[in-house]
Amino acid sequence: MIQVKKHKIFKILRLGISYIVLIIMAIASIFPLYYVFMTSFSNAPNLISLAISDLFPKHLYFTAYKELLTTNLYGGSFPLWLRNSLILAGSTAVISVLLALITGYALSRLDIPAKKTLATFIYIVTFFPYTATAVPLYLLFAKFHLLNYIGLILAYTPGTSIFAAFIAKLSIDSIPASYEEIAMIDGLSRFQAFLRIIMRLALPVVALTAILGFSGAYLDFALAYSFLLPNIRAWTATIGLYYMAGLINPASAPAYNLFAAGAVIMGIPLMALFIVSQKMMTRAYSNLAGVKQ
Amino acid sequence: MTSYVKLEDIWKTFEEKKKKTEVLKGLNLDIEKGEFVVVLGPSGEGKTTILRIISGLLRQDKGHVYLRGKIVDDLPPKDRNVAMVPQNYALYPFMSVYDNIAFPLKVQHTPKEEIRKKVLEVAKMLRIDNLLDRKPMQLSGGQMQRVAIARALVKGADIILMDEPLSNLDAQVRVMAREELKELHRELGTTIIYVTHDQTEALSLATKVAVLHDGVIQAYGDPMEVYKRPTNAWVGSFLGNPPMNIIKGVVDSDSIIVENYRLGIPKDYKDLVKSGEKVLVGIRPEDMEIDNNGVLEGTVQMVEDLGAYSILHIKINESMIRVLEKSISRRERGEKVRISVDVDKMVLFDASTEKNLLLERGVKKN
Amino acid sequence: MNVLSKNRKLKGVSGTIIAIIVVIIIIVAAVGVYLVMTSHHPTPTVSTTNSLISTTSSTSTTTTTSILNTSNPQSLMQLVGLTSAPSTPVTITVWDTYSSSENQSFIQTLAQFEQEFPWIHVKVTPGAQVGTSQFETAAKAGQAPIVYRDSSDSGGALFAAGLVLNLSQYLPPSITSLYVPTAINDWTLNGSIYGLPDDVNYIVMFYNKHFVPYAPNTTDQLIQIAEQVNKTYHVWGIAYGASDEYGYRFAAWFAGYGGQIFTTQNGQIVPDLNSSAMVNALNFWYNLTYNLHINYLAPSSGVEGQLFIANQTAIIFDGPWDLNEYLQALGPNLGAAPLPVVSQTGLRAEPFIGSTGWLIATPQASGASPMQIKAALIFILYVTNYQSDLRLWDVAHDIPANMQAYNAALTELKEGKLQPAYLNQIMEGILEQAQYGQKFPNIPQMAYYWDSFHEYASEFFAQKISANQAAQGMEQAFVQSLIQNGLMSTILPPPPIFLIPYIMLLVPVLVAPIVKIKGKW
Amino acid sequence: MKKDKVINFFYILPIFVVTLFLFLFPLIYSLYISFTNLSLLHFFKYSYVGLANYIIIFKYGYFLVLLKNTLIWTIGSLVTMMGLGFALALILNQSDLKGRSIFYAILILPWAFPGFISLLIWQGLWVDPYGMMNRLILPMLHLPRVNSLTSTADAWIELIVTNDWLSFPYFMTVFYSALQSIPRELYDIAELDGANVFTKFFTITLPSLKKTIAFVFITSFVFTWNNFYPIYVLTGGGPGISTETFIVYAYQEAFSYSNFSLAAAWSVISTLFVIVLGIIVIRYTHILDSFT
Repeated sequence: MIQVKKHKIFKILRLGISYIVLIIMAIASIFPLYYVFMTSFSNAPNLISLAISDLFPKHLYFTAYKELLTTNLYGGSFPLWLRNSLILAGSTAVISVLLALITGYALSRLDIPAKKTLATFIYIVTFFPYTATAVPLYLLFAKFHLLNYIGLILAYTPGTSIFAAFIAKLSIDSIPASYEEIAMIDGLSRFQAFLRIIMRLALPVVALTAILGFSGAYLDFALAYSFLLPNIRAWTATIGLYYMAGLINPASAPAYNLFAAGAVIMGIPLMALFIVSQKMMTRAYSNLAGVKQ
Repeated sequence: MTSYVKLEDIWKTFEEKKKKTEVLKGLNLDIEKGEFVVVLGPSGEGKTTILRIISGLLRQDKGHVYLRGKIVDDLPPKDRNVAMVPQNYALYPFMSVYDNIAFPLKVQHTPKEEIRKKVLEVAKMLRIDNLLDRKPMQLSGGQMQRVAIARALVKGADIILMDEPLSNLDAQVRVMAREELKELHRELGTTIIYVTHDQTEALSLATKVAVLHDGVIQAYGDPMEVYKRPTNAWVGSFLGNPPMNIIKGVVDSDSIIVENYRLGIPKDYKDLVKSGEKVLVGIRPEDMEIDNNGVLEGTVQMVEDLGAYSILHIKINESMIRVLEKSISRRERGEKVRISVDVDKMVLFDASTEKNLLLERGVKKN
Repeated sequence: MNVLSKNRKLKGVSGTIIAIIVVIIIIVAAVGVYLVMTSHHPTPTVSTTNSLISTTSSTSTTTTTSILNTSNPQSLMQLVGLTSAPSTPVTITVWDTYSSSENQSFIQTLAQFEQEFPWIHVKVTPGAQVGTSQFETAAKAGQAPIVYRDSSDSGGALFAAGLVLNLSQYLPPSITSLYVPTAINDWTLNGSIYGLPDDVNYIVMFYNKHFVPYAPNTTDQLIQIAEQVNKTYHVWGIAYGASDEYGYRFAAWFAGYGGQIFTTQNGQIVPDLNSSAMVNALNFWYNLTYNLHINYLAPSSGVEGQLFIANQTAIIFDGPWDLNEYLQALGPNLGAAPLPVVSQTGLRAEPFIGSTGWLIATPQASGASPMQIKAALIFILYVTNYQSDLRLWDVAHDIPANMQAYNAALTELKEGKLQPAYLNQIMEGILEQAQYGQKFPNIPQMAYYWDSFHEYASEFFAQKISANQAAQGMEQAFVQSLIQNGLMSTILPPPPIFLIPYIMLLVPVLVAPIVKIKGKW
Repeated sequence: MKKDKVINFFYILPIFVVTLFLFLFPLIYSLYISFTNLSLLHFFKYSYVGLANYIIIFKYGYFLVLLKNTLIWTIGSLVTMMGLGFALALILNQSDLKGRSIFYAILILPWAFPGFISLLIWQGLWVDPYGMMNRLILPMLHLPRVNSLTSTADAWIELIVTNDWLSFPYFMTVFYSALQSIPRELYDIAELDGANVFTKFFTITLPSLKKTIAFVFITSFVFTWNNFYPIYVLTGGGPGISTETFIVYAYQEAFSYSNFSLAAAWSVISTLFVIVLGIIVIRYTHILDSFT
């Protein structure tokens, strides 16, 4: 009898601690973001995080959201920039997925001379920091007149897709080759079989790469600013937000409530994407453990 | 009859981390239209490789592949118009049974209602028309196997390759599936190239059996023919369960001395052997009987009772032989018995080349 | 099994070595390609894009005659050597670094300009950033804007680097008379003008009249008032984050104690931070913060502003660019006055009198044609003329750099024309500070002052080093940066000697992987 | 036979071309200009100066201080981030845990929300004494106040805690799904043999995740080593340069001093370290062997 009791206590203890930890971490996750919301609903431009009284505001103002969504600057407006951002991030996600999956497929299925050296080389080259790639990239793209969306997509994809290519390789390893072989016999070329069958079966990796690619392009400011500055209609949401909130030219006090409101609006599609692909994505990582011992 | 599927002098080596393994060493195979050819051989000897070379998934190092009389070496799999049933069936988990079967037709952009008609027809034939909207995960092994076959047939390809499709079915389902396959072949008359390591499947299904070993086809022909007159000792011992006994013997004028017992020379070999010549004698367990005035004498080492028959392991001087007994055997270990041999069913092989003397020296019987 | 793994390990080793060799070969090959590719200079490419939308025009005020009339199109064209408008229209690209409030005035100025000069087509890029590498990288790629608005100090660095046009070669020397002396002086380097100012900016002392009865004139009064505020209202007397500082505001106190940032030693400009003035200034603020507890060491100027708005502090030091925010929060309680006199030395605390203005990129940086340069000259003369500068003052309260506009603004204040009424007194306090200021150094060496000051000041205010060590460290860091960037000549010690200890450090790091393979890790 | 090899190469070609242009070219360009004097003063006409920049780094630069800081920053935040993520993954992986998906949706927020605003909020939270951390949370936990202006240790605490908040969901997701793919039967059998929670952890969970942990460790190690944004925003290098890392220093050198060649030299040296450390870990865990 004692044995069962001991086991029961241990179970309650374990679950108890688990719930406490989860609740603490949940509060810790929400706490700062609560401030972002409060700042976005205030009419004063300062960043609420100092006064306790602001924690429970008496009155919510929509001035920030209204100003953000209505003002029109030289033909550029936040909704337009947000649309640009979604297009840019979407196409970056698509191209990152294609690049990652094709590379992953090649690493997993095809026998390519010096494949190990190639994989090591591709992996190690990504160790190079942004500070050193920013200027050369700008000069290279300026020389080829690529200071536009195409250039930006090209600049965003490699980082994500090389990392994702390795995960894709593991995931495709666990898919039996006969799936695509049957498709090839039924009348598809190897590439078509890859597109219609392998991409479908490796959906978890596709979801993961899509998120990494999308959020990378969606939230970037530095590279987008240096590429797209001259054409205000082509700006992305982050550039527009930094400009409207006065963070680009600290010549005047920044309007943090505008900045917070912009972040909230930009957060919505990003959260949606995360929730939609979160289930698929978790299965993607499971293949990581499938790495041959 | 012109050959419908021809493999001519096929060589194939696989290179695994700098280790070269030669799988096919100049293999030749000539299959007529409508035949049900079973490629039989121990696992890992390149059976699946042959199928992949015929289908174009794999390219042979040397040699040529002819389909329907035309050379197809450079044709990709999709243009060879063959169908395949892989060992693990490879049904797409994200498609319903209907879509799985319809996939080959969809890929060739056949009009919708024609797809529907063909899929229903094949499904009815394989009695899976009630499973069409299920997902592959919800099917049993047997059902999955039939869906895989349906997918192979729907395209109407007249050459079907099958890679041990029955291997992961349990015993009873396998027997039924075998009968269905045989029935299907008779009905459709397509050329089927079936690969397995299971002898019973080979003997029961095949119109022609090709025994593959050491990278080459050792024997090719009617199953019973190959069973009775194995081309060499290896084929003889490989085909048949329990396997054929192979014992050393010396020809002495009109008889053969085996374990210093005297056996008669089978009439087919009467004028093919010279006195004093060393030979290998092949006797099938079912061609011997326990009977008190049998020629050979030995002690019983072990008895295997398998219901329909039992196998006796008998030691005669140095060599061990297996003898088949029809009913449940009443013998015990250590008992001395005498064995009679149906001498004319024996097969003699050349001691050094191990080739069947009949085929090597005798007139070729077809 | 181990045979397999041993051989795999060996193979593994050869794999990485091959990887490294392959990488090196590729690098060598690519460097060769790169050298070929960039052997010829980057060919400048002129980008022509569609016009900016034009907005409503506004009334133009009457013009007073002066030696140079930069308000009338005809005289402007003559100034740049054009008799009549050229037949074909000319496009100029302009990077506008105005904030959103300043832009309201700029839009009107632009509309009027396009009316008066139909043949000049202005492509404006709003949202450009002041004083950053964006302009430089664009110049490197030959795609810099023809006209750019920058601060005088970073403009100086660009001019020294040869990216900015020397206006003295294009405009008569009498041009300086158009502008407030300190402003145009900011935009002059070794006698040549490289930009035309459109405003003057510096910090002043803002105070909350609710807590502070009168603006303290000396530092002793400042301390006395701050202590008083502390005791009675229990709020911070002063909020000044000296440790977060990069030296922009601290320079005023440094000057107050008689310090100067640069001096010349045998013909070479050298830093002069390591002086008693720096030590005293540092200790002054240390005393107010740690001993008297009347100054709150704010982590950023933003926090200072927030505390000032929330009536948590009485006095802060900030520029007129945050005026609107403080007006909205404090209203009539807001007061502004020049920085006090340092009681110890009797000298006034003199903030940097900086200026932002318009400059023109050299053809090599922007690919501009001579005609485009002429159009650009007209443009920058126009946007810094009397009407434009006065409009900037009226709309965004930027302190005018144009002499006429500055005087007009002063008269407006005298007559109390600004609404609401208390704004006039605040503006007067702000403008008064213009007389007590030091020139914002615009020599290229200035760029290396900020981090050198910040590193040692932040360590001093973190109570890690003494004021003397801080002053010494600052100057030494400053000198080092100048040497590193070739702005101060000194002989470098021969390379091999001191490199050895570091190479010794690097060797084990590089050898480790090979050692690992031999023995079991 | 040869034709197939060529077609296969086409599959790997896109990633190869992309890497060549977007990583190798900048690497070579930086390597090249680290041997020149390209800066604002020598802008259009710059010349070869040999090892001058590297001499400056070792002679004048704060090489050792920055190396120490970078190691503290990388290992400090990596260990805590992965530890936190791993612990949460283990908790969420308990079969008898209820409300798992709600907790998961909340805990993933910091990763799923735009990061640039979170850093500004955290900057406000850490203000001493007014920010919420020093006014509300730390006193509640009876912990000393944190003031990154006066003490380097405090600055590191501030940086690492904020970085943990930003990144723990990523690691939680990685390990959570890695745990899910360990076959249940392993645990059932262990339970039959009477293994308690700890033996199950050390004999089953840890060994089967060894490769995942190694792969994630290397990738995140490099990411954190090169991640200058939190330091740049929160402490700007901390009191003096006590929390400045290689990449923060290189960023300031390039973008506020416009001394591109010196910045390139710093980046090259920093990358050299990362590559060496990376290869050591790859060698030790044979992680890339299973990749090819």
